[in-house]
Amino acid sequence: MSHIAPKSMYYTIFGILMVMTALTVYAAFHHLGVFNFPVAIGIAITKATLVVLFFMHAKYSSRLTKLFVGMSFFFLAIMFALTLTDYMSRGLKTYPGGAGGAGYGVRSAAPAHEAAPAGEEHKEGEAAH
Amino acid sequence: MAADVDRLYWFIVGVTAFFAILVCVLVVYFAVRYRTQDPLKVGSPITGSIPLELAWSVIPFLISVVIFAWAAQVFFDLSRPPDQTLEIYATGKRWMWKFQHLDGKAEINELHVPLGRPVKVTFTSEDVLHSLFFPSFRVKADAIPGRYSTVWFNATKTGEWHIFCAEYCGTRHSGMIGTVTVMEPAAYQAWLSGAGGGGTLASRGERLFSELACNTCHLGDGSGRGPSLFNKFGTQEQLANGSVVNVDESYVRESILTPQMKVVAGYQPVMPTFQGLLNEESVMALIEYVKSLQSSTGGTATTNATGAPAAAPAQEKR
Amino acid sequence: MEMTLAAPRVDYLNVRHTVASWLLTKDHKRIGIMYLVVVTIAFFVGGLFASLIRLELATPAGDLVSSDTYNKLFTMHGVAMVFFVLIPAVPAILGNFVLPLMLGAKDVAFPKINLLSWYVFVIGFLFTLYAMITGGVDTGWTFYTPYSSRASSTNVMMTGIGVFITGFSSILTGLNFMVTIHRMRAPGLTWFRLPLFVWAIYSTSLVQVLGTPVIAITVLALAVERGLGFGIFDPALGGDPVLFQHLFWFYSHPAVYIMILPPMGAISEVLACFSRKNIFGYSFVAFSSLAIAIFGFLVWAHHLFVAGISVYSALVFSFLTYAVAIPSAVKTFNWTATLYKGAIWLKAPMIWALAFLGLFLVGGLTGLFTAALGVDVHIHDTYFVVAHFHFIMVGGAIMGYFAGLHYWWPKMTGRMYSDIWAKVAAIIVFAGFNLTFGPQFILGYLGMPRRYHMYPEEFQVLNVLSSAGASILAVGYVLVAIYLIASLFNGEEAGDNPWHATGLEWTTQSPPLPHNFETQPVVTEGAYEYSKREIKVV
Amino acid sequence: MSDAAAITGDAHAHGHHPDLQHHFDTLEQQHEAATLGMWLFLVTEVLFFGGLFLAYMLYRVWYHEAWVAGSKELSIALGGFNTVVLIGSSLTMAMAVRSAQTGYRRATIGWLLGTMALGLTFLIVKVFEYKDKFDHHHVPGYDFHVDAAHAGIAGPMEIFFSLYFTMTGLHALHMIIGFGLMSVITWMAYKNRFSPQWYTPVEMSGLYWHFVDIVWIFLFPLLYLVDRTQ
Repeated sequence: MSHIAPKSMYYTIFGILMVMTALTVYAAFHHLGVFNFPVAIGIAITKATLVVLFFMHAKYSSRLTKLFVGMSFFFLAIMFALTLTDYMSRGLKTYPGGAGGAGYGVRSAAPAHEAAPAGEEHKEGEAAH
Repeated sequence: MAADVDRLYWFIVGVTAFFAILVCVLVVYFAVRYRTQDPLKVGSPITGSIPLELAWSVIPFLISVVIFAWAAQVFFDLSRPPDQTLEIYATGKRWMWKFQHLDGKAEINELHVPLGRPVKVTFTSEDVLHSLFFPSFRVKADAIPGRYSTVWFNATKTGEWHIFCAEYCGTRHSGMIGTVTVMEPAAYQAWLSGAGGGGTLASRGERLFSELACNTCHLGDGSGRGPSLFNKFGTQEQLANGSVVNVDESYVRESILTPQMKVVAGYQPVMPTFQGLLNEESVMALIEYVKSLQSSTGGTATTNATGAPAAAPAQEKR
Repeated sequence: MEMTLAAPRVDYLNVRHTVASWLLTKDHKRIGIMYLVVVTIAFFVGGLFASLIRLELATPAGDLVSSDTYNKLFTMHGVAMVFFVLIPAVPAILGNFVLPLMLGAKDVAFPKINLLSWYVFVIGFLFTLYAMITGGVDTGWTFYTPYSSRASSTNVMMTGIGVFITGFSSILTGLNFMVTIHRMRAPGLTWFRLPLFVWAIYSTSLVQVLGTPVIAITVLALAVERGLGFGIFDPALGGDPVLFQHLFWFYSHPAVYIMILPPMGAISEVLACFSRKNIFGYSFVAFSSLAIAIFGFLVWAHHLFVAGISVYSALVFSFLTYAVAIPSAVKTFNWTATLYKGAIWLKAPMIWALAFLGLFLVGGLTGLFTAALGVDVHIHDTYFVVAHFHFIMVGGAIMGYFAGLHYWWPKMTGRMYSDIWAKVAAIIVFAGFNLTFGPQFILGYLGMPRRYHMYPEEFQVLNVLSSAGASILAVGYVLVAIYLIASLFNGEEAGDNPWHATGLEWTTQSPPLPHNFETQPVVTEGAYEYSKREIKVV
Repeated sequence: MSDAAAITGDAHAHGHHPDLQHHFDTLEQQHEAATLGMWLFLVTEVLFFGGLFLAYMLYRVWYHEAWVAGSKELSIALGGFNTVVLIGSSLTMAMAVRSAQTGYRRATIGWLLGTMALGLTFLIVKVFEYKDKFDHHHVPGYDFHVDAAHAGIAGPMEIFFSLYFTMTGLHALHMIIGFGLMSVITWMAYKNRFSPQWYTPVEMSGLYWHFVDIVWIFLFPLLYLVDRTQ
């Protein structure tokens, strides 16, 4: 009914997975700067892909199955990407040197502060001319 | 601002009314014109029309883009307080709004503002989510515990207007309402100089600053165990972990409550946390004090808004 | 298709009569009926809460119930209606019943899982009902943290468990239908010969499969936060309550499409049948369903414009929201054009469908206000939004559900209801609905926030109008229940194809055989080839 | 089902393979439907865990120091050991499916038992890890505290451990469900229910088991290996 893969394939994949596990631990103990995370996640994605393709026979499955596998990660990517549009831009200013958004404040820029309390009345007069 | 929102609103009312009436008239007309009692009669074999499909995809899309762009413009104006606003702090807690004027006057569920002057309210919540809603000014924003939100408005008519809490917050959510009183500037001045207060917000912050012994480390010349806070607000700060942070209300708040999270480069994470020791009002007073430590004028008014960040001295170096 | 009428015909209803034969059935039609029963109960439970809400709001003061009770009422109204009525109504009732029939299949792909999802649904409903009876829950159906995790002292956990469990029912149903549509189509039934209802159900299932797990994990995270004292969204620890809202709406916005897509599919069936012609722009209507399902996942944060997200993110989501409006507009225009030069037979299902068109139109168009950033800042969390989504969900989804139910009722029961009463009910519901929710748009723009137990006196006139409309609406719904139940006892025999409709479900007997078809149907033409049938020139 | 068929006298696909359900035409169609259904279920699982991974990602960016500190409280030795065990169990599972495909009943049972043994090993190690967290007061909401050096980032560290327990707990729950599944499949294999023509349950359980393995493949570097150099 389905493709029967040779035993050697399973052992080979297992071997590769073991090597990559060792590699990811090894990498964690070396300072790679900003690359620590991409390396770890890259290795994990590769490992997962190997499991999906060979252990789970996705490589030998129908196109529809492959489509569904792709779909899950596509929508996961949408969830991440669009949520990140919020989190990655919260710290940005709405205009150079200006204020953060109304109610969008946390990690956003502060208004250039203009009014110290003691000058309040003084300013009031100014504003009223 | 409210007028801008209304203009946009009525524009969308016009557009939607046009389409609603168009479709309704067509549906009713077709249903009457082509009605039949004979179940065996069949309709014309019309299967579709590509030009029509394109037309009613593209035209609504173009109209949508117009609405989107216009609404985005209004939104940015709503999100962007002008310079020289009158600043007010507020705290939402179940189930009341506490407003704090810079001169020290505090109000509960009441807010007095002058006519014709932009007012900016910076606020947070002490417990759950709230939303500060001024329907007459067409603005609202959620109050989120641990963060500051802002709304701004410019009242154009004197009178009393509603303040609502628009984010559900429990039992007396519908009782978390208040009144904003818009006054003539002169009347506002009179009101402001009336009873109440107890020193400006900044002076209260200053008092706290020494009571909590902040001043033993944050020395004015930067020689203490903590960085100097003079001319710090509105600048950018280099952090120990290499990133850069804007010194704004949120950062000052964070530095007081979770001081080890974003340590300034060159300093040790030795500051104790003040979480649980300060209420939101005290934190706001401290922030206001830090804000007041501006430039050579030293606590008096500096209205030079545009120049402030650029003119600030370079970051602390050790 | 000739049946010997000498002996009583065997159908899925009379093949067995024992209670066990229902509770252990794997027949998709019986499971559909069992969903109908539970959903109807949930509908009246939710409707009861709604009536009490409108009754309370007839006066500005909180004089009928306490604030706590009121808060529980609108929460439980939302929970009951969203999770136990709107989401399952069309897919689980009508979808279960007619989908395999439309495909020419003997059953869905996984009949046991289908039964399992009914049980899961009922268990989830019982948990929720238990939570309601033993004190209720007051967080709003949106369960926003930190109120739900730290402040509320009501049955949040129990309700959350109910919602969590029900989610699995939704997932399993969606999964089952997707596989069924992929693998169980009759010979000759290509994708572009499928009835549009099937396209709609497929798109819905896609959303159910992709979206529901996210609400499950969100509710679970809320549960560990509330129950075990974990902190995932807790601002006291530095967590972000807005993240909860992101996750919540990643499901709950697409869930709106779970609610509205299947009724849209049903409307396509009804309009084609009673106009006696092809749906105008079949492939556009079909693909717009898929487009809505997929674009539906790109717009969730338009619920968060004032919740503390970045202005840039708000910009992105606002734009994408306008993009998802287009497929809905395309559908509406195509439906309208379908009527053109049709032979329009104004039977009850058609009246319901036309009422749907009018209400959905208003619901969809008012979405343009809420998607417009500058306007949304003002109308967010006011009655404008309440009115908007009720126009979509009640005016759209429930009207569409009733259109479909009236359309397939003779097939499901073999009996015909009173056409006159059904038309009267449709008109009463349409009028009552507009009176209930029309004034709420104005209330919202005047600034009345939602979830308010008491309100300033200047809002009273509009609120009284709304409450008056609600009582008319209630009469309409009760009327529907009365004449549909009455039809079971004294309705005329409906016949196999009372509407002279195309579609495989009408080629079998009414009520259908236990295994749907005598012989495996073979399809040779598109779904709505009325013009190729008995042509009678007048 | 079959009773109804008997009454209507509908002569359909009975009398083929005993495991062919009445509403399918062929075993092939039935197998395809099952495979598709299982994959769709795994799609939902991806998004189920995805929500937590999203929370993890965002907080990791915000509170990197807390993540590093939290990660260092976890034992790489135990986590690494469990990774090897779980990938090993994936291998044995794949071999079990292969044995079922080729019709070797005894081998199928053997591989399945091996998978279960490895799964159990994983869970036992997990128990010891959890116990360690209880001993060190690293269980959020349950007398949580961190050492003085990290007092300033106690809050975010509590979030880290909340996510740690939620994610690994859910993963462990999936393992337990998988273990139950394996028991049933093993019993079915013992009863000689499978053949090279029909071994769908073995394959479906295999897909599930591999998925649980994949989740761990991500959890291990994300939770245990945030940054060991700082």
